Amino acid sequence: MIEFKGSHIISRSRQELWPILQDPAVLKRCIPGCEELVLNGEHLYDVRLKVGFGMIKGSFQGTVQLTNMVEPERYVLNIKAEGRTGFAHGTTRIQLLPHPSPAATEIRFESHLQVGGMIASVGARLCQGAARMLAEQFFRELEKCLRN
Amino acid sequence: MAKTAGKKSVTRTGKASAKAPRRARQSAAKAAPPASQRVDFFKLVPKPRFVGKPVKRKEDVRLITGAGHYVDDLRLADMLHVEILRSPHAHARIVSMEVEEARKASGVVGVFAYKEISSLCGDVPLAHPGIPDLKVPHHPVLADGEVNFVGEPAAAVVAESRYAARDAVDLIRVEYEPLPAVVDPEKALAPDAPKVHKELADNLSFSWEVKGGDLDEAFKKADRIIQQRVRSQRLIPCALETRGVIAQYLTGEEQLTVWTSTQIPHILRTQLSGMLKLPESKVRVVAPEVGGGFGSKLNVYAEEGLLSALARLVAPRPVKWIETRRENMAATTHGRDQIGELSIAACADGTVLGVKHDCIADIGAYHQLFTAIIPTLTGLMLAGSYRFPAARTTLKGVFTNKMPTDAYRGAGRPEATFIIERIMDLVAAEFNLDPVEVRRKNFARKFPFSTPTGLAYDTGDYEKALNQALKLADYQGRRARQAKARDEGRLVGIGLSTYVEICSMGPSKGMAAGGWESATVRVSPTGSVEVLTGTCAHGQGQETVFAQITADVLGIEMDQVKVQRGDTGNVPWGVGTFGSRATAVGGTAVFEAARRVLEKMKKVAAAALGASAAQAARVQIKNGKFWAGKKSLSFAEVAFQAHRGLVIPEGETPGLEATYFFEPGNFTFPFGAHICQVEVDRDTGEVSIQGYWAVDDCGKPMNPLLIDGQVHGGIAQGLGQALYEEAVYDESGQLLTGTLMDYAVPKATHMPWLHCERTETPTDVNPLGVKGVGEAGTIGSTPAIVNAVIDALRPLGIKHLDMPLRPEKVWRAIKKAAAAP
Amino acid sequence: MPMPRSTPSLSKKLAISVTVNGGEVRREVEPRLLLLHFLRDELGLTGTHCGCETSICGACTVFLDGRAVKSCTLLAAQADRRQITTIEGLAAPAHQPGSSGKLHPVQEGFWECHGLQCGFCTPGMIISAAQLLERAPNPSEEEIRRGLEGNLCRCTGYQHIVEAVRYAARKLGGG
Amino acid sequence: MIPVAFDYHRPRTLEEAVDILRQYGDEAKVLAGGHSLIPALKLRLAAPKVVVDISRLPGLSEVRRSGSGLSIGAGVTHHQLMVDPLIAKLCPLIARTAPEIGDVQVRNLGTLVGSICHADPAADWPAPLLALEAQVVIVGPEGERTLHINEFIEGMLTTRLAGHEIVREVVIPRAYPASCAYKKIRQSASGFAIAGVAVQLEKKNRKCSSIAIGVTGVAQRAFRARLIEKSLQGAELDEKTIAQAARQVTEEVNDFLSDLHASAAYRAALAQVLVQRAVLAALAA
Repeated sequence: MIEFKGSHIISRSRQELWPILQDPAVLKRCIPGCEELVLNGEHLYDVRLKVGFGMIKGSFQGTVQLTNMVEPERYVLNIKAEGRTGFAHGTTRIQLLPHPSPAATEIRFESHLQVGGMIASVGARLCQGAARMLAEQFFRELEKCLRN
Repeated sequence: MAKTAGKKSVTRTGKASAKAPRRARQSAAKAAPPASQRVDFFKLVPKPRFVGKPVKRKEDVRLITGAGHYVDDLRLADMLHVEILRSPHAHARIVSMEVEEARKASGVVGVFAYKEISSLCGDVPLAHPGIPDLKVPHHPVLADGEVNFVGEPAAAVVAESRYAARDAVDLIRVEYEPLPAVVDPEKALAPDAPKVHKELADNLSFSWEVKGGDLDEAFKKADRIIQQRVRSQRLIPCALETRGVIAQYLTGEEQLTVWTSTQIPHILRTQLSGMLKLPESKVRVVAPEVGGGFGSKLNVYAEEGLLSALARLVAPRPVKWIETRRENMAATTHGRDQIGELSIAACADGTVLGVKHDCIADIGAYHQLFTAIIPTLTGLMLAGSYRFPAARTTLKGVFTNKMPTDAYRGAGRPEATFIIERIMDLVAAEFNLDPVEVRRKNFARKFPFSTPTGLAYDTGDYEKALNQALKLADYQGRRARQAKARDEGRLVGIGLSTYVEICSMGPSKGMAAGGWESATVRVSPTGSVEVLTGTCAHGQGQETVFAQITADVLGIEMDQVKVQRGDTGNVPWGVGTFGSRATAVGGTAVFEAARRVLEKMKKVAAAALGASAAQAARVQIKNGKFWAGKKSLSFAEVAFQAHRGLVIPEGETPGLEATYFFEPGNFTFPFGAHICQVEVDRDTGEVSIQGYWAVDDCGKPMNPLLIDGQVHGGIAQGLGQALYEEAVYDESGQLLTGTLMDYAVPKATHMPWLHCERTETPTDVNPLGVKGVGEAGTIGSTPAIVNAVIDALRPLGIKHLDMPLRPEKVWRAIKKAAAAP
Repeated sequence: MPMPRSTPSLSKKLAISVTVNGGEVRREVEPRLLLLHFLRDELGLTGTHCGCETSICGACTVFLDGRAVKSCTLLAAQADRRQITTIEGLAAPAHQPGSSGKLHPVQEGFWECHGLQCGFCTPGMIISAAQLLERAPNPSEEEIRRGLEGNLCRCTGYQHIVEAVRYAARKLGGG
Repeated sequence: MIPVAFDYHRPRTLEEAVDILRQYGDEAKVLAGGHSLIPALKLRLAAPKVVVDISRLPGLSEVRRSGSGLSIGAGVTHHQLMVDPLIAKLCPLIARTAPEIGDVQVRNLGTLVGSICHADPAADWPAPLLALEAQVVIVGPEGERTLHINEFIEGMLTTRLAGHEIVREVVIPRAYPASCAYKKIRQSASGFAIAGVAVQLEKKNRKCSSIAIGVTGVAQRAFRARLIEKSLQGAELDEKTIAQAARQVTEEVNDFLSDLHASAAYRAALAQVLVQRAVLAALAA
């Protein structure tokens, strides 16, 4: 089980950010290794990912679903991904908090990911770090997206 | 002679019934002849040339040159290869499985799931432990719609090569619906816990109890009641050779042959016949060279049934499966995993009046062969080498979504010894006594000794072994130096354990399977000697020991003796190698069979030499010849005459062969004293072992070199449990120690130099006077090491830590103690 | 949920030539073939064992150009035009044709000192011990233990192995 | 235990190797000693289409003088570094770190460059290489570039090396004296560093004139313990001063690793202890 949390300041108001975080095009760009992301139901996306750290690479297929949505405050990301090397299932609670500067939002997230298969049995020691790096990558890309 | 537990009241009950389980029942031995009518080995061979000597092993030349053949080294013509798809989930429903793509892949012969196999192969069996109301779930060889632990087999690919089979496994698409998993056995007992098996009411597989003596009285009279929770963590046996199976079914001959890495070929044959619904006569099991077992190959595995079934489907082509290390760690039985809540009634002088032990055994997702039996042994051995007037164990066997537990070196007794030896140190600490004195105070001294749990210890001299160990270790001097080191602020600790174990399994009435062992000794017309044994050595060196015994009895060289084992096609019958039984039970069978061959050879020699009746009664073997009066015949000549058939003595038949089934009258109870000194690094929590001394008593030594080897290896495994090893599952049931990168099997650098000696207290349970030594080191070492670490930490007020004593755990304890007011 | 596909084995075979135990062998192999499997399955040299998947246990240790290496962590292709010595080539038992019947001093030490039980780790352990003695002819106990750190033995507790190496050291030193 | 199929190339020159990499990009992986790549291949955690074996490229398996320092080629094994006289003379910290890596068989084949390219956070080499200000020389289709080891390793399992590039050598820019040490706590199963600290220092008149401390195993990537170095710079290195300085290790990074072998708090404590021990050992060396 990987548990981690963090927060990130994004230079957009909550109202602006809310739809962006559900835009498939934005998500596809920001989710690390995302090769395909298709809306397939209410707040439900089918995804195909290729996640890699150096030579260690895995292809995953799965779904991302947004639930418990309270605009523009919070929602829950439900993640399911499976691949030959294992799977990751879990939830990430996301909170959009107003920031002192009006054109900014603090995104707080708290993830609980259950990792299984090969990646759990041989890579447990690296999973926590990997998850954290993926989250950082996501926000880095998001900022890039917003700048353009 | 074995005795009953005497007049003391002993009861062992299942949850609802007062009927005692079969394995625990033990009464006066009727099977073995009284010692007075028996021929003991050392009476027959007063000056053995081989027995008792550090003879080099017969097995070794092939093994040191790489010429031995383990299962993976066998290649049969047209052989196919099997790879198994296993569950990545601890608990899940199989929603769908698509195998078409895998089936079409290059080199693939077939892909098989439960529905293709179920009509050919039944459930994985268990030896019935005689526990009433035991709940046994459906345990198919391939998952039937649901998986219950990470690593459970779900489908099998058969292909032309192992590489092709492995590639095809990746093409099978399984949709799982994850179900809630339960990993902690205590949480599994909660009423709202997820159920491992939906068809069962809850996760409790069984309850069991053993008690004796007056506990109420003991706890009333005690000066103090000490309470402690003690855990024996889950371990992975990690034999260096993983499991492997080759199966071939010849349709014309209607013959299934299974080559497998097992400790119990004959039991496996019986069980496979049941699983496959084949007459036993059509099943042959062969254990080639076996690369270690430690109890993990004392089982009947899903893969053995599966491969047999696959062999029938692709007959006559043989199929081969070799377990990977990851599979081995996830899906070969684990060991230990018990939690014990202890209450100890103790007097201020160190006398222990009674012990209550409430035990939860995490048995994993299914029953394997002896899953339920192992923790009952912990209850039976709870008295250790002490005369506690009263003792009680209650046991709950609990299902969790993990690999089943079963026998692992020591099997139930290391857990018991760990508990008892921790108790001794807890009592010593409580009353500020020397742990040596507490042990002396409580030792059983009169033998045969009846324990409150109903066992009868054959012989023993616990104080003698302890005294010798104290001397060997310079205990007094060591304590003095420890005091000095403590004054300097160093965390130096000395720990000991004085154990007794139950060995040479055993009388049949005390066993879930037979407790006897068979041997055949036969001499060919040219005088070469074959010994066929039902035991199945996997490193113990029985080829050597049995050749020593046979050569001494028959007055020949060891080179003339070939010991065969592991093939149900040529060994008449057998039980197997486990529970430190091979020499004590199997060796005795060899001795008895050899003795019978010798008697016949003497008669043939007398007849061939035309000896008088008086001479015939006194035929002797000297320098490899049979002497009747002044005339002699060589061993080979006598063998030839027995087969030639011209001078067969009256009342005898031609041929030279004897088969003997030896049924021991009791278990044996080897014992010993282990002492360990450690130093703990205050800053890092690392434990370094500064010295290790062991005195073990396994009765009459057959081969001291091999005994040392067994003790050393046992200590290494016990040290592994004390300091390094633990199978770690996360809360969702993923095995995190899934490779040897994360599960620490002790390395050469982890081991201290071991100073080992022996005392010799023979047993009269068998004519060799042998007690067994395979598990002694494991049983004695774990508590000695843990006691030493706790002793090192005593100045900080630390009284107990659970194993393994990995550096961080010790460091945290030190930090916490330092922070305490 | 459908799983991603893996690519079938389409790679080109390689022609390799390896000197194994003094004799040259030529084979066409898949590039992914591990040296361990090459020795065992292609050449039938089953004395080299496989004990783990993660380059820890050392049961598969062989000499590659005189260096002890784990043959499970090498491709057969990497051994092309190199020299391999397996346990079978260290010394052969007397009954094998063409053999001098002499054991290597390390093998002798393992036999004399009961340095093995189940024997599974033994071939790899012997190769590592031989390497150790080549580099340190008179090793201390600690040097022996460190030299064997890449080889797991679950049976012996290592003590008799340490003694076996000392025996061989004496023997090789002309003792 | 069985890799996914791939093609194998053994180029004869570095240029040829780079050319193959340019062709296949991310689908290709470089193999030198193979001790990072092959374990990943066997578990199918890595499945490149092409493996490029550079282990026999001429000149790569040597330790050479380079200016006042030395160069370690991509094919140089850990064992070579243990026994090479040039290393012992010019860079004893490398010689002292090498025996701490893996086991004999791993050291016989595994390479320093392979290790840093894999960038495992539990690897030993980054600690001494950081302390020695090592430079990583990279060749690619556009030519050659050099990165400081600190820039080269980006994070867990990731480096600045592009898919079409190869590390040719690691350069230690100057010679270092014998006042150095590498101390580590081994994970008991794998032998990897739960924590590892390398120290290289120089003394003048009993005072520390320069000190470099590399720490590995405890964070996502190895780091230089700059705060501690600053405290010790110019100080008299007695036990108390060192102990006091070592405490700052918790301020050096904020992402101490946590896994089943060691929690973040324990790793932080070990780093502190090892800094003290390594500095003392370096002083005594």
